[in-house]
Amino acid sequence: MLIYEISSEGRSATAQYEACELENSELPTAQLRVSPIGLPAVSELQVVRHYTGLSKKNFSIDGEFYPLGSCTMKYNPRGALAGAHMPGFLARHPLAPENVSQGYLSCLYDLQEYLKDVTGMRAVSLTPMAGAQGEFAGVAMIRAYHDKAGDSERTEILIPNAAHGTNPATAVMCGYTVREVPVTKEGDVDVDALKAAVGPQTAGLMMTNPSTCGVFERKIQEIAEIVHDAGGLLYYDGANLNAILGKVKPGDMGFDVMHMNLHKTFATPHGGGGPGAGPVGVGKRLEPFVPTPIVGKRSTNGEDEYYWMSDKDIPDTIGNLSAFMGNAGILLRAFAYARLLGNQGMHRVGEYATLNANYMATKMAAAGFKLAYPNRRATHEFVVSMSQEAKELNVNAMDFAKRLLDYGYHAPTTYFPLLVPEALLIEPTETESKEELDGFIEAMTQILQEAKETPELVRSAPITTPVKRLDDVKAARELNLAWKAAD
Amino acid sequence: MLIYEISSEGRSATAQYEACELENSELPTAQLRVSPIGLPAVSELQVVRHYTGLSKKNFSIDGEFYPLGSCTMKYNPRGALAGAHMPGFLARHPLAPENVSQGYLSCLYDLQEYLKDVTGMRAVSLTPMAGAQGEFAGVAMIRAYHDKAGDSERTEILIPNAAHGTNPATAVMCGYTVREVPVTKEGDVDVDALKAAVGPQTAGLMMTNPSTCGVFERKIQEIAEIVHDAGGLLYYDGANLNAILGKVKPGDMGFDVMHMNLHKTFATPHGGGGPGAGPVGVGKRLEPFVPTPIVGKRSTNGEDEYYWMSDKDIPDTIGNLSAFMGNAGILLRAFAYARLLGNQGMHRVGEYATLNANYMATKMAAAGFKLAYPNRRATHEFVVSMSQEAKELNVNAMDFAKRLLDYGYHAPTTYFPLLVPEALLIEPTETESKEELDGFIEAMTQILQEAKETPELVRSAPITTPVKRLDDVKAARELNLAWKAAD
Amino acid sequence: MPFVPHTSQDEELMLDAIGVESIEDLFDEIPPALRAGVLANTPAGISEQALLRLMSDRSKKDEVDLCFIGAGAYQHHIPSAVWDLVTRGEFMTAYTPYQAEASQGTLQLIYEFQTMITRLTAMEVANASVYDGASALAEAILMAVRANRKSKSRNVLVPGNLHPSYLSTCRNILHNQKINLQVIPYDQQSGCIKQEDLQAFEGEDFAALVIQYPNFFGGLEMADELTTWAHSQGQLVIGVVNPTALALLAPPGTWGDTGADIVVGEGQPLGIPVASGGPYLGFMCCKQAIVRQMPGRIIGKTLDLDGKVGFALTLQAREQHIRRAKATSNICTNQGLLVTAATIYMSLIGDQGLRSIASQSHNGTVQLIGKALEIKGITRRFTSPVFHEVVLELPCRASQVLQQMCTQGILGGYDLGQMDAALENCILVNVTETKTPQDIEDFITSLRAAVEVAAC
Amino acid sequence: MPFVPHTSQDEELMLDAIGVESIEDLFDEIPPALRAGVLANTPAGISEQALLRLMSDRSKKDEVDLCFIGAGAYQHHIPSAVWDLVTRGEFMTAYTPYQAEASQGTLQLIYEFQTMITRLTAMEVANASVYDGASALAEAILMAVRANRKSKSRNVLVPGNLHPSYLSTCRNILHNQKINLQVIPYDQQSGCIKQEDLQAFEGEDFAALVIQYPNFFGGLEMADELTTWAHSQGQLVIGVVNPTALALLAPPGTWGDTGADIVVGEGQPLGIPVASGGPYLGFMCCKQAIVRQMPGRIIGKTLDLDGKVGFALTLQAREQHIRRAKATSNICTNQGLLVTAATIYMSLIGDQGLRSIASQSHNGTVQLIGKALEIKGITRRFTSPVFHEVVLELPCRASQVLQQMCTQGILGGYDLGQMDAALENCILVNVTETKTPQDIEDFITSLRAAVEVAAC
Ligand SMILES: Cc1ncc(COP(=O)(O)O)c(C=O)c1O
Ligand SMILES: Cc1ncc(COP(=O)(O)O)c(C=O)c1O
Repeated sequence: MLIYEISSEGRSATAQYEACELENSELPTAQLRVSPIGLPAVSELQVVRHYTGLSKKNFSIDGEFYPLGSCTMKYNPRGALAGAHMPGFLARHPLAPENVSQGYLSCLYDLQEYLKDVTGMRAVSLTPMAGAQGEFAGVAMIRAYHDKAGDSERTEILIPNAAHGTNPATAVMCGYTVREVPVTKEGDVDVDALKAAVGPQTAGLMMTNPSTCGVFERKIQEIAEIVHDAGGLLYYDGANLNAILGKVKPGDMGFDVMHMNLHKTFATPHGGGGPGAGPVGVGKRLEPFVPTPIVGKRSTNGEDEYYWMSDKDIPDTIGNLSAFMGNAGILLRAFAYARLLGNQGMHRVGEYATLNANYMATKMAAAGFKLAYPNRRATHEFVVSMSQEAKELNVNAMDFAKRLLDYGYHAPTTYFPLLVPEALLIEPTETESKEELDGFIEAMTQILQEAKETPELVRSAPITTPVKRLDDVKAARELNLAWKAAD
Repeated sequence: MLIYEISSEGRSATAQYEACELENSELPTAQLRVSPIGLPAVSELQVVRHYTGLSKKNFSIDGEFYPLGSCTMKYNPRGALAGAHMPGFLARHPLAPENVSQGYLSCLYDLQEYLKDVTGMRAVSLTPMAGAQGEFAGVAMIRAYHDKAGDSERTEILIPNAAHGTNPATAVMCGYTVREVPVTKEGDVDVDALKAAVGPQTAGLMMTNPSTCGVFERKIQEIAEIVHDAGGLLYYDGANLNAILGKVKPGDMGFDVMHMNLHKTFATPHGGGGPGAGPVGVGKRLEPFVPTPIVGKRSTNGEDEYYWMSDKDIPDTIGNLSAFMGNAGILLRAFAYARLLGNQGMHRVGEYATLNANYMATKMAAAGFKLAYPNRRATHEFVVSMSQEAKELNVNAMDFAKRLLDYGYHAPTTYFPLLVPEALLIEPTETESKEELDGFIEAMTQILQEAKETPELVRSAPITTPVKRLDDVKAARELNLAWKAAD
Repeated sequence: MPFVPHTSQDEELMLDAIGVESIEDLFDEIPPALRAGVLANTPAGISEQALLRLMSDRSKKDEVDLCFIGAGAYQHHIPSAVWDLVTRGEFMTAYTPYQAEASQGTLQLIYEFQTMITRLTAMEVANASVYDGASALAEAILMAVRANRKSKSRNVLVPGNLHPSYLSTCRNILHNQKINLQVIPYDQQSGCIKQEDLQAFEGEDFAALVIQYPNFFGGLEMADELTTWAHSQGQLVIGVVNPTALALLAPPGTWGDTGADIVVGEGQPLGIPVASGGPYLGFMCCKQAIVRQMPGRIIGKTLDLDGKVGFALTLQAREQHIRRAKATSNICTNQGLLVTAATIYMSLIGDQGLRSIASQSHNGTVQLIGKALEIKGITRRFTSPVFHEVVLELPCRASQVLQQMCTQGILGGYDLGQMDAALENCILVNVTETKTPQDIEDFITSLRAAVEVAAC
Repeated sequence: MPFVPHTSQDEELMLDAIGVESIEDLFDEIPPALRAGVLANTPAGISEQALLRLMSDRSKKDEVDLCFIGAGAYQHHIPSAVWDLVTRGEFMTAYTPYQAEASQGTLQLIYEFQTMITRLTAMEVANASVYDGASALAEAILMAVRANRKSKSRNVLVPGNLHPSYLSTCRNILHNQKINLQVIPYDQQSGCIKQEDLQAFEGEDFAALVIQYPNFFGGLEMADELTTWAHSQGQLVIGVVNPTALALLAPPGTWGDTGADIVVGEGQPLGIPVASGGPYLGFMCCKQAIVRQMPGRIIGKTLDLDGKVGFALTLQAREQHIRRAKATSNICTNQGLLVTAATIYMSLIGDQGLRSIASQSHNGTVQLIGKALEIKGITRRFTSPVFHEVVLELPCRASQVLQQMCTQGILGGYDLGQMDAALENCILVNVTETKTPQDIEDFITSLRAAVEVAAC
């Protein structure tokens, strides 16, 4: 039932506004709205009941184990939410003067410092609103760097074929063409192919390490050298930072620029699709180009004073990327999370995320599943290929994924990375207990059994969810994107 | 799965405390605890997931229509919660001095005034912590009144047999014996029987009007006269105040004392069993005896000043009934609710609660159900008797109630009032929409059909809930009230 | 019309169905003379926006910087997760779990609560809460009088250092049932009940002895000795305990020869804000043998038709809705939502957490005492060891000093002169883990200055 | 270890299963030279209690009494129910609804959001949000360039009274794709774009015209005329609208001849706190004919295997995770939770509510203008009618006046000198329904005094 279907003209949540008509209006009559607005007409109880009911139709971290590879679905501390929701922060206008913004600015400044520390970068700008916008900022800086150097022939960005879709899409947003670099059977970038691909047209290489194959790129130093020698820069996609938090710094690996997904590594909740925050960190070469605003600190009469740095302070900046300053509230949460963890806690993130993934990989291999990279250490995630099951049992990765829902587990990421056939990318994160991991492995084992004995059951899964498998073709063909009374 | 069953020694939500040992302790060694405390050892995520999961196993107003007669399960405005949870209120210590308590005290004072207004009483004390404690306070005042008058022969409280169990239990708590007064077939108190029952031993009569039969006691003025003439006092059980809010004032009906269930009429949520607030209102006779503390107001230098009135101001008070001052937070919510509604809104409560109940009663009668009082107007609730179904179809009131759960509706109150066989006491409240009422009636109609066609289905209901019908006998016989590792 | 969803069309259809002209007609059984007019002293309704502004303004008047008052209500850190979960509609807007199948969330949670509370107190069984600590004690005394088979007495011994509001609450609730509370004077030096003081009552018939631990002055009673003595006299023992203290101190189930028989206490320190005194929760435990005398709701574990574990209200035959005039108590609505908070709190805090919090509270108290005693003229009123609360004697009227401290935004403690004129120079000061060393420093500075200003 | 549940026994069992000695061994593929040491510039972890005290202290530094700044972020009343529901774990801690069967809650909600937004704007289709209003405009311009079949131009006309941060955001995002924004100067008298000003651009090839409504100065553009003109030139029309304003004003779907083609805006006024600028949400609508050029997630209604209605992500072939380098945009994570807030807000507020709020905001603005103009030396900078925001010209530097007002806890408006030195005496002032008559009075008193102090 849609909210519109319980709507009834004349009904309204009257406590939520003071009934009011225009007085002495200066609005031109010709410009007045004549049609109804068309929002639902419902009571407060109806709204509360309706959305409480809808919420129950979602899986979530608070409800279920959610081993969605590349997405780092870990516990979102409620304390971080409480910190960000302090009344003084919620009511602060984005354009409030600096003298009544010292609380907020100091949190942002501190966060910049922590992020520099964990990434090994020289400067951090917090402004990008998600990973993809961080990527944009990063590649735009690469471009600004080459442009400033008059190096206008560099038109190409290299991207391993295992990469996330945002990488090539971003390169195009920055006016580059994309050249894919193959990945070896072991999940590493093919260095020979890379050597063959670089050249004077190379603006840079975008990659993540650990890669989306769930393995650490062992030749990263050599790769960095190859790209740098060719005059290109190295972009680090920080979506997988959770794997190495406190263990390795992208700056030390030779990366010139990176983004972080705070909504992943820094545990800010994903909100059913966002919001996120995708700060960018830069090394020496790109420092002059960081997006604005960033927060500076100076000492005035012995007191710390925080202030906005803008184009005046950073003349070569690629500029601002949002109306104000990114997803401020998410940054406050990440600050809170960083404080709760502290330096020791951050070390443990990478450690236990890795422990959990390797444990699961080992156990799943023992249970008869095929690891895509059996000779490699898993990092914080690992890839299982269901191609054998698909071939022999006619039960594919998606079927397993859907059947997991019936067992009360969210499905892993399916069919990504693209280069592994029938891929399941599994990321348990450090906040899940051994019991939870064992439960998942047990479920997978049972589903495998089902796939052998009653494959139809698995293929028609899920059966316990609010709806069964949906007709995606119909959705796309008979586009229905907004409700009409006739529906 | 119990929280203990996911507990694992050594696990802990470490962000929630700073690890600390005793230093320079002055605690005597002999008194130190040697055994473990025995709380669960779980992570923060486990706790959040566990209790999120448990919550989903509850019906609630936010989730379902909940027509539980006598309980007034209506919408609990979220704004009232927000008002009561203001940081200054949450952090206020109950013993904070008056000069830093003016905000809180002013809310309580105002609430006292509003409650006096809607009840027609002369004074209100907010301190009782629920209806039953309000009853206690009320009857204790009746006793104090007679004692003060030296009228020590009055040892009996009269109570109609339709009354709620707290009424007789309370009379006993106050050292009285209980004499029941019958109710006529029409749901009124049997006036002749009452006349026969009153006497010099009568301390008072406790009743609610509308009664738990869902009808208005038409002869209330006569009843009051009879009791008063006999030297007794009249106690009004305000659990059903919702029916007449803004329409009739108990004070005008002749009652000397009453309690209100703010957690019913004033929409403070019921919390899975409480908390409540059961303020008492009193007329002239009992004013000297009101329980402390209550809030007074005086003017100092032209400024309103609120202060606590205690035994010094009210020498004949029956005294305090809790460590501090009742369920303060619930009182703040009721204040908020009263402000949101205002005088007009309060009138509407009684009106629409009554409209909804009468509509449902009419429709259910039309659908073939037997009203217990078919010749009466329903008030805010009404009684259906399922005795015919029980006899003819062997499907009883409880079976209907349980089957309703499968239809997504909470069951009405069953087997109460006791004098109606196979009773269902149905109270829709004013905050439910016609659609919701129609849905319920439709469900009842279908269940009736089921009872005829597949009675076994109804008798084995519910089938969609987390558990099926529970073995109450086993629960009482093999008492298991706390988990042990062996369980 | 806030919260009333009826459209005028709905209203018409409904009136038609009923067969009346107007809503007014539905009130036709009410004698016209009784019909009320407008509510003259109730203001018009306001919007939620206006309400929140009003309440925000009022609440700000009550804000202080630091509060060192305890006296039965203690400020502890409450994990954010606690109330985020408690205020989920499914917990907050459910009724009493009478329909077990539709209330397994609340029922299982209370069963977990009962388990946690029995473990914390080392008792056998617990109920699902009563109103607050004070009324819990009143219920416990009634229960003891019913349960004590060795005694027919309606007399009960209570300590003179019992929380004064607990004492008066009990008196007010119990006197109509002719239960008499005999107060044992506390030792003026230690502030505790001494065994010698009990000799006066030896041989007399009392149904029970009440022990508050720590007592109102924060001091630690000799609970073992008192328990053994009471049992030797045929009395039941009722412990009134602070749950945080039990993290470090011997739980009542282990006191003396066979442990306390009934244990009650204020659950507020377990995740509930001080919030002007309520809603809190009174917890209540006892030995299994007397469980049928315990009032209040009790949840039991059982099985459903399919043999699946489930939870349900049990022993309901003790309660008013079944037993009416013969019930163990008139209590009906209790403090369910606060039980939810306390259960989630205890889960999050765990053994290690509660021990740490108790230790931090004790350490801070010891620290504060040490520093306070350096101020000229300030002494410790009683000699007994304390947990997280202490009585300081000032060289002048406590009320003056506290008033002075209050102007600096510090509530320095509870003025004991309100309880007993003989203690008018005394304050009862509490320190919990919420107070940093700097907070204690600020307290001391303010206290020192206030004592000086009071010029004594 | 906050948030890591592993006991030492778990850890041992797991390491055993893997067949390594220690967690360190799991990092053996990382070149040792790359291994990081301690994080020297990150402090040690603190407890939640300490964190909340720290953040509370910091947040208090930022509190003011009254804020009259708007300029793209507007303080409105937010019903308490909104965030109580939004912060339910099931909404807040879910991922993007890739597994539709396990995400019907979020999916249906977004479908409802799309419906509400299309109705509010009178457009045919909407997406599930992009980052914010400014980036939404950048995406809209890219979309227009792709979608306009009549034009091959990468030039787009934007008004000079566009929100300056929107303009710079668009420039920064678009210039790498060689998209050129041609600014139309606004009329110095009215503050609006006049049709005469457009003549200069007639005949030139532009892919689209952007109209901000109300414009940055709060003024109402002649949207009908501008739309018709742009269409006559073969341009698409992109509306940038304030959703509250649309309660009273003609929605873009009805502008001019055939309505705007693409509409974007900042969704913040719909239930989202101003909160330092984010997270907000950019909404985005268009005509059905060009829906395949719209970036971002889109939810469609469909049926499941049993023929039951359900909702799913649709047209995913436009998105980066499928289309990679050929995607309509690189956007992935969007502002889902804010969509949740906006949807619940719009449900609660409804037509009547939004109209009332808009009326109250407009009435308050007119009131404030009237009173401000009574202050000597203050004039209205532009003549065009405004909705809920106005430019006042002061007799002195705005920055001075605003600073002075700020010392009284009032943020008096946005200093337009920051945008354009020619406007250094001008402030942009916003009034919403959150401002009572008394607030407006306080503003006026403070402004009057500040203007006097500034001694101009
Ligand atoms: C590897 C990788 N890179 C980039 C991104 C894009 O980040 P965002 O979704 O925050 O824009 C993701 C997100 O799923 C990712 O997994
Ligand atoms: C008629 C009636 N009286 C009294 C009470 C007791 O009120 P409380 O539960 O608040 O103690 C109730 C509660 O169910 C009731 O319905």
